[in-house]
Amino acid sequence: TDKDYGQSQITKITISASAVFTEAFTDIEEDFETEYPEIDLIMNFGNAGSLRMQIEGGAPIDVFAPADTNHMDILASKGLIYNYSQKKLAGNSLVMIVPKGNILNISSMEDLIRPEVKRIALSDTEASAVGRYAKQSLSEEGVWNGVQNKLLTGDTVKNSLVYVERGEADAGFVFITDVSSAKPDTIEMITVVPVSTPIAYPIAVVSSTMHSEESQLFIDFVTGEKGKSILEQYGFSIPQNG
Amino acid sequence: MGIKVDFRKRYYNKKSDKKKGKEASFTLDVQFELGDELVVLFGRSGSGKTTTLQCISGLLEPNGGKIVVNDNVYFDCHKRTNLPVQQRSLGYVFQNYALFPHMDVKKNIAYGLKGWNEVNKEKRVIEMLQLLHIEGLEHNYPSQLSGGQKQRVALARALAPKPDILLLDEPFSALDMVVRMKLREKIKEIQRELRIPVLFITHNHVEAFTIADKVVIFHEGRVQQIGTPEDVFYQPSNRHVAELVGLSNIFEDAIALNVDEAPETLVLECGNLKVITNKPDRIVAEKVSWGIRPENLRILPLTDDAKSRENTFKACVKSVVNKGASKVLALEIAEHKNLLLAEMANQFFEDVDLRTGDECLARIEMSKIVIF
Amino acid sequence: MGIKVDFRKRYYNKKSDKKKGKEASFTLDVQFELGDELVVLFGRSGSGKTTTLQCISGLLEPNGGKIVVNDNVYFDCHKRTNLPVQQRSLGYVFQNYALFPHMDVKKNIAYGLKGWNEVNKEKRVIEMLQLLHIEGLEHNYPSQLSGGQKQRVALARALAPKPDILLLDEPFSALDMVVRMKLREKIKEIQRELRIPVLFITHNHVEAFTIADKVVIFHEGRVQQIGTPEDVFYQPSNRHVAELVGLSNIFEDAIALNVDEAPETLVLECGNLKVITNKPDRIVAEKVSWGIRPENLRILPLTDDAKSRENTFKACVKSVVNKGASKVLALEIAEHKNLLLAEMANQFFEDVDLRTGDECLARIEMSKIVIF
Amino acid sequence: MVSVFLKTDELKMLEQVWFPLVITLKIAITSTLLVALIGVIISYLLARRDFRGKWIADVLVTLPLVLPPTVTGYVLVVLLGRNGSLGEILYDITGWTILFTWEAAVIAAFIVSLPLMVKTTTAAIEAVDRDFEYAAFTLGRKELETALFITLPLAKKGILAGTVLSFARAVGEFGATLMVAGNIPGRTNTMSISIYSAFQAGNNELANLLVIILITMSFASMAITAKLVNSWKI
Amino acid sequence: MVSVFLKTDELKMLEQVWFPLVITLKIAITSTLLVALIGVIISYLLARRDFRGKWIADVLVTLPLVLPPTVTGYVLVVLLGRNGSLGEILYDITGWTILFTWEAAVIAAFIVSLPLMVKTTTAAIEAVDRDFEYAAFTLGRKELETALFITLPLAKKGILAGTVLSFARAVGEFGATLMVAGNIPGRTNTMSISIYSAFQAGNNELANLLVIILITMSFASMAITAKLVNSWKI
Ligand SMILES: Nc1ncnc2c1ncn2[C@@H]1O[C@H](COP(=O)(O)OP(=O)(O)OP(=O)(O)O)[C@@H](O)[C@H]1O
Ligand SMILES: Nc1ncnc2c1ncn2[C@@H]1O[C@H](COP(=O)(O)OP(=O)(O)OP(=O)(O)O)[C@@H](O)[C@H]1O
Ligand SMILES: [Mg+2]
Ligand SMILES: [Mg+2]
Repeated sequence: TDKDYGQSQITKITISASAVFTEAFTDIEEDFETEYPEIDLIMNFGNAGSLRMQIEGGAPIDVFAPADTNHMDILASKGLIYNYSQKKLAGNSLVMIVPKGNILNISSMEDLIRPEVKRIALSDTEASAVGRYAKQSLSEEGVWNGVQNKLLTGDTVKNSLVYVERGEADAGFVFITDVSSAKPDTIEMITVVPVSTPIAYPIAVVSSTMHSEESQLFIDFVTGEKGKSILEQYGFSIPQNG
Repeated sequence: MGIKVDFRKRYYNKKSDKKKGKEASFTLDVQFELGDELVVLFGRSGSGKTTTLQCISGLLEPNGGKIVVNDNVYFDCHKRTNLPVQQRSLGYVFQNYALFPHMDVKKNIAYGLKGWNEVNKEKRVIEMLQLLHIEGLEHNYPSQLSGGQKQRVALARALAPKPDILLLDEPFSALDMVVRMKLREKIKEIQRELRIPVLFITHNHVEAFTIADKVVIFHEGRVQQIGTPEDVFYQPSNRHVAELVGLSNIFEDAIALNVDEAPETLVLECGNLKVITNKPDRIVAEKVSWGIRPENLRILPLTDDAKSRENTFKACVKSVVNKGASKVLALEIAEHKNLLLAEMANQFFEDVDLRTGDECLARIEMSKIVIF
Repeated sequence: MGIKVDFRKRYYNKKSDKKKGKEASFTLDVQFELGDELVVLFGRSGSGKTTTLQCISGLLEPNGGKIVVNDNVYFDCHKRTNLPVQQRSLGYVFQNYALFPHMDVKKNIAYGLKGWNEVNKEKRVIEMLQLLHIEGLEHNYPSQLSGGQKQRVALARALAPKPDILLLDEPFSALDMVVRMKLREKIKEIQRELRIPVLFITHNHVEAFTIADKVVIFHEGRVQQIGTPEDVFYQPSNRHVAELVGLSNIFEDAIALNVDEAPETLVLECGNLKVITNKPDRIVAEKVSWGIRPENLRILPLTDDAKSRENTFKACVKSVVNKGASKVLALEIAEHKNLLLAEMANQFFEDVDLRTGDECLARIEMSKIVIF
Repeated sequence: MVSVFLKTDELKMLEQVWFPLVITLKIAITSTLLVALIGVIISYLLARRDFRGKWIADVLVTLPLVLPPTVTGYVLVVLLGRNGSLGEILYDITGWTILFTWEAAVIAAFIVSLPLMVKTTTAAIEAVDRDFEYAAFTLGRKELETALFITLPLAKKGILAGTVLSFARAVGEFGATLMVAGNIPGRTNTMSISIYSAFQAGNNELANLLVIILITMSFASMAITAKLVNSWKI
Repeated sequence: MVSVFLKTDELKMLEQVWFPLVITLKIAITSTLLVALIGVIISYLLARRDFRGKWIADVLVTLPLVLPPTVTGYVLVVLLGRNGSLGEILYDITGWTILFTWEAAVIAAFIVSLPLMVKTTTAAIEAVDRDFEYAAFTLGRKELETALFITLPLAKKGILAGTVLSFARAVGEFGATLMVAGNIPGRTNTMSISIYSAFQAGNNELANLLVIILITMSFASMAITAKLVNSWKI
């Protein structure tokens, strides 16, 4: 652990990012560290809720990048992030998927109320972003009441994927970025589900940081050109920063 | 030095009984004061002998009283003294041995030799193995020993550290006669050499007799008599002791009558059985119990001159049991149908050579009658 | 009916020893054939008695041979028969009792009464409690019993189901004489009533003598002699048996000489100790061992006419030990410095009244000399 | 059962708390009963019988402890799902899929707590002196009877310890359960899952309440066990 | 250590496999040693001493088993974080925060496996016949010596079972670890966490490889244990 602290000028920055960013951020880390050799990035991947809880608990985190605005809002309301540093990092879109072959011939959300559609996989409608967005869209389509009893609200997107992959669920909602992590040739993407508020993942500096400058540098880097291109490479859309 | 105890211990069958103030299921109440001698605790099964040793060892805490060994207060209820077991310097042979199952014989024996250097330890262990005739078993584990071998390892373990007091709970019960007799001698030697109190429980009369300096007789949790083997075996102080020490012929509620012509004697009348005995030194009550050991009944052939002697009765042989070196005869006295047990050495039995159904004379030796 | 065994059992101290083909640390090799009688197994500690019972019970599997009890083949190595323990209908008292610690006395005793109805079960348990004098303990747990009480519960448990064979491993070793004598009778009665083979291990001579129909003598894993108590105690077949049955005075390598004047007798010369004895029926070798039981030495006062009789030697008393009913004297024979042990009943001892250092005559009874 | 409640906020809270509690107890008790039963049998065989590949059985039982619960859960989905090897058979016969039911949660809890039961109980049975069993054999009792009335009662402290561990683990089980039973409000949302999702959703109030209830429940059940043990003679 | 590798695809795979294996062993072994040591002490006290509130101690030890690991992890984060009671003291003294280090993972694994150790060992110690301890006392041995050389050796099967359980649990630990140690590639990504994230990310190849390695490792360590037990006389 000698390189953890007390050595030369290398500053260590811990980034807590949602698991969806794993690959993108790993690539970004390399580029960033070549550009700023005096900064060592430590990537901590997890699900947004757990990452938020870690920050609430006082874990030494410098930058927070959840795949869910909700968690950022909770921290913001507790003053645990620097509001000024918050930026929109990446956009995503919700998609509806079905098992390969689409035997039930599902083509739209209305089809979900059909009686032969028995199970619909989506993530926790309160705890996860997919769940919340999906619920919102289903409600807006006016099919929420019709599907409510068919829902399999698993923990994470992965659960939904597994259910659809294995045909345990007849349809499911995931982010477009998750589709690539499904087993090849097991699912079909039906539609991109329209959402009323665009899905955008935020990033911000945690207020307990002792390296706010360096943290800001990172945020600038990911939201900068190099970062954007890498993110796009992994299927994220780039939101307009407002 | 020596040992001085006066304590009580109560057992309750259920924990709750104690709280409810119910009577204890067993109460032990012992007092005795003895020197650095070999003391045999003798008593019926369940009379409290093991419990006594456990209280002295500190493995059980008495409910009250005091225990002093070699001038160390082991336990004093009033002063709330209760010396930890470890500081009592005991050698204790448990009735169930309690050998450490995960150590071989050698390690078991050496376990009490704390602070000894390796050379001395080794020497002592070998000494013990020889003393107890278990050489060659040093690498056996307890599960690989016979009952008697286990018992000897337990003894070796207790003796090895040269303790200040030895508590031996039936230490020879599983041994054959050959080792047993040798070990009796050894224990006596060790006691003399170390000059420590040795408390020794046994159910064997001969063992008690040959080994004991003093015998403490227990009955139902109470000490009945303390004395030399001769005292307790030949002059039991009450019926319980008498039965215990093998005074098989006991007659209760006999009326003791003085005989005017012979002031030195006493006639004991028990139903229609009358015997004459020497008057004891102490004053006896009007109603007494008396008894006679089987070996103190003389069996004589049916000749008339013998018949006229005192305490001589015609009897019929009901059974003859060979005990090896002697025979035990159950005799029914012709006049009063009382059953008497007589024991006689085989060599003398041959002289009379009786069988079941035969008749003979039985003489109760006047001087051997015990009144209590 | 009865029991017929002929088997071998080998113990290895380490599992690996067996594979390596090393010699066994203990080898048991027994043969005997006995009827429905009470058989005492008698032998030194570690001689293989318990192992024999375990093999018969099926708790140990012999390495070879055959065991047949009451015409049931329990074990046959060649036919690969090994009847499960459960089907052998045993009553087995373990040397360590093995009472079920989580059951009270009553439940322990009733445990073998499978298939009995509740009423009979209850009755049988009460019967057993009475038989063994442990009434009142039925609700005690084993941890609340004294050693002797535990032993009696173990006996009760084994007897209760009226088994087809009783295997009793030192069943009375922890009992006081009073119960012990009563129980000896009971066991004999039970054997007679049930007409089953009873194998009984004891280290007590008197017990062996009074209880046994037959005695099987073990030594180092081998049967040495089988016979009635009289046979083995009075006519031991070899030195091991002799020592074991209490023939304490043993002389080895004596030269047996025929006496021309008296063809019925034999002179045994052992160093410079010469004794005359009756010639045994069988032919004896030139070199023999002989012995005499302590109680067959007669002690006589130093009078000249006695001295001229055969086998009578002047001796000096080295020690006198009171065994209770008899005294044991260690005598040094004046001429050849041999040490002899003599035992005599107290009542006869009084006649000679010897002390350490006194001189007397010791006569080795010609007819009681045992040659082996 | 739950749907008869009016969904006022208070009633909703009650439902959020009451339902998980009931379902958790139902799952944990069922699974613990099964684990105790089957675990004891496996333990007895491991402790008292010699057979080839015994240690492999031993490892297989312990495996679910080493794997992350999600993986265990995944394996179970693969096995029990409509298209899974076992699940398909079940589906063909009964038309029923066990996945996403409370029974699936029982299976998950069973699998993850079995190693705890087996390890603890095996050690306890091995510690029982065989002499007691031998004594029972000589009294004509078959091995089964002996196991039931002698061996197991003498190993009861270990069995109880294993059962307590299994119960606790079943109550706390979460990863595998979530995978096979989903988090279906009113059907499979156990305490653990509810606590987890309340925390994830940032609903700390509810989470804390549930944690407190869970802890209280644990204390209560442990107090009962302690009383039970105290009443034992041995 | 890892950074010296060239990041070719093959080497990356090696790193993805090798590092988690090493860190997992490091964490599991450290935590198991601690658990064994402390667990045995606690178990001895629970089994052999009478004190007030003994059952409360008992419940407290078992609690981490009942709670979802994430909650346990959260509690630990709160305690050990820079603002936590313990964490603050540590930080003030050393300027170091334990969170997100492998030491934190050790603590998490310790907490979740302690109940397994304690329950199993307590039962095993309780099963040791007190007569052996009494015999040691009469031979002048203090309680500590007796515990070390008599009681614990006689309870060793139970202690071993507890240790195996604790090791397995430490290897499989995941929820609490993720919370306190994070999932930091190259620092705290244990096997379990790597399997989890590989699985989540749909990298089934890696996930399967890791699972196979984990299972192999379990078999190996169990085989060693089995050998050890076989060599015991008792
Ligand atoms: N833990 C206990 N609870 C209740 N009663 C007990 C307990 N231990 C022993 N007893 C009773 O106390 C009495 C005395 O027991 P103790 O072991 O001292 O007898 P003992 O004289 O050694 O007998 P033995 O010669 O049979 O060994 C017995 O009647 C026994 O039943
Ligand atoms: N498991 C074992 N492994 C190795 N040797 C053993 C084993 N069990 C017993 N022995 C040895 O076998 C011999 C016979 O033992 P056994 O128990 O049959 O003797 P025993 O005649 O009953 O003696 P005792 O009168 O002392 O009870 C002993 O010398 C003993 O050391
Ligand atoms: Mg006793
Ligand atoms: Mg024996």
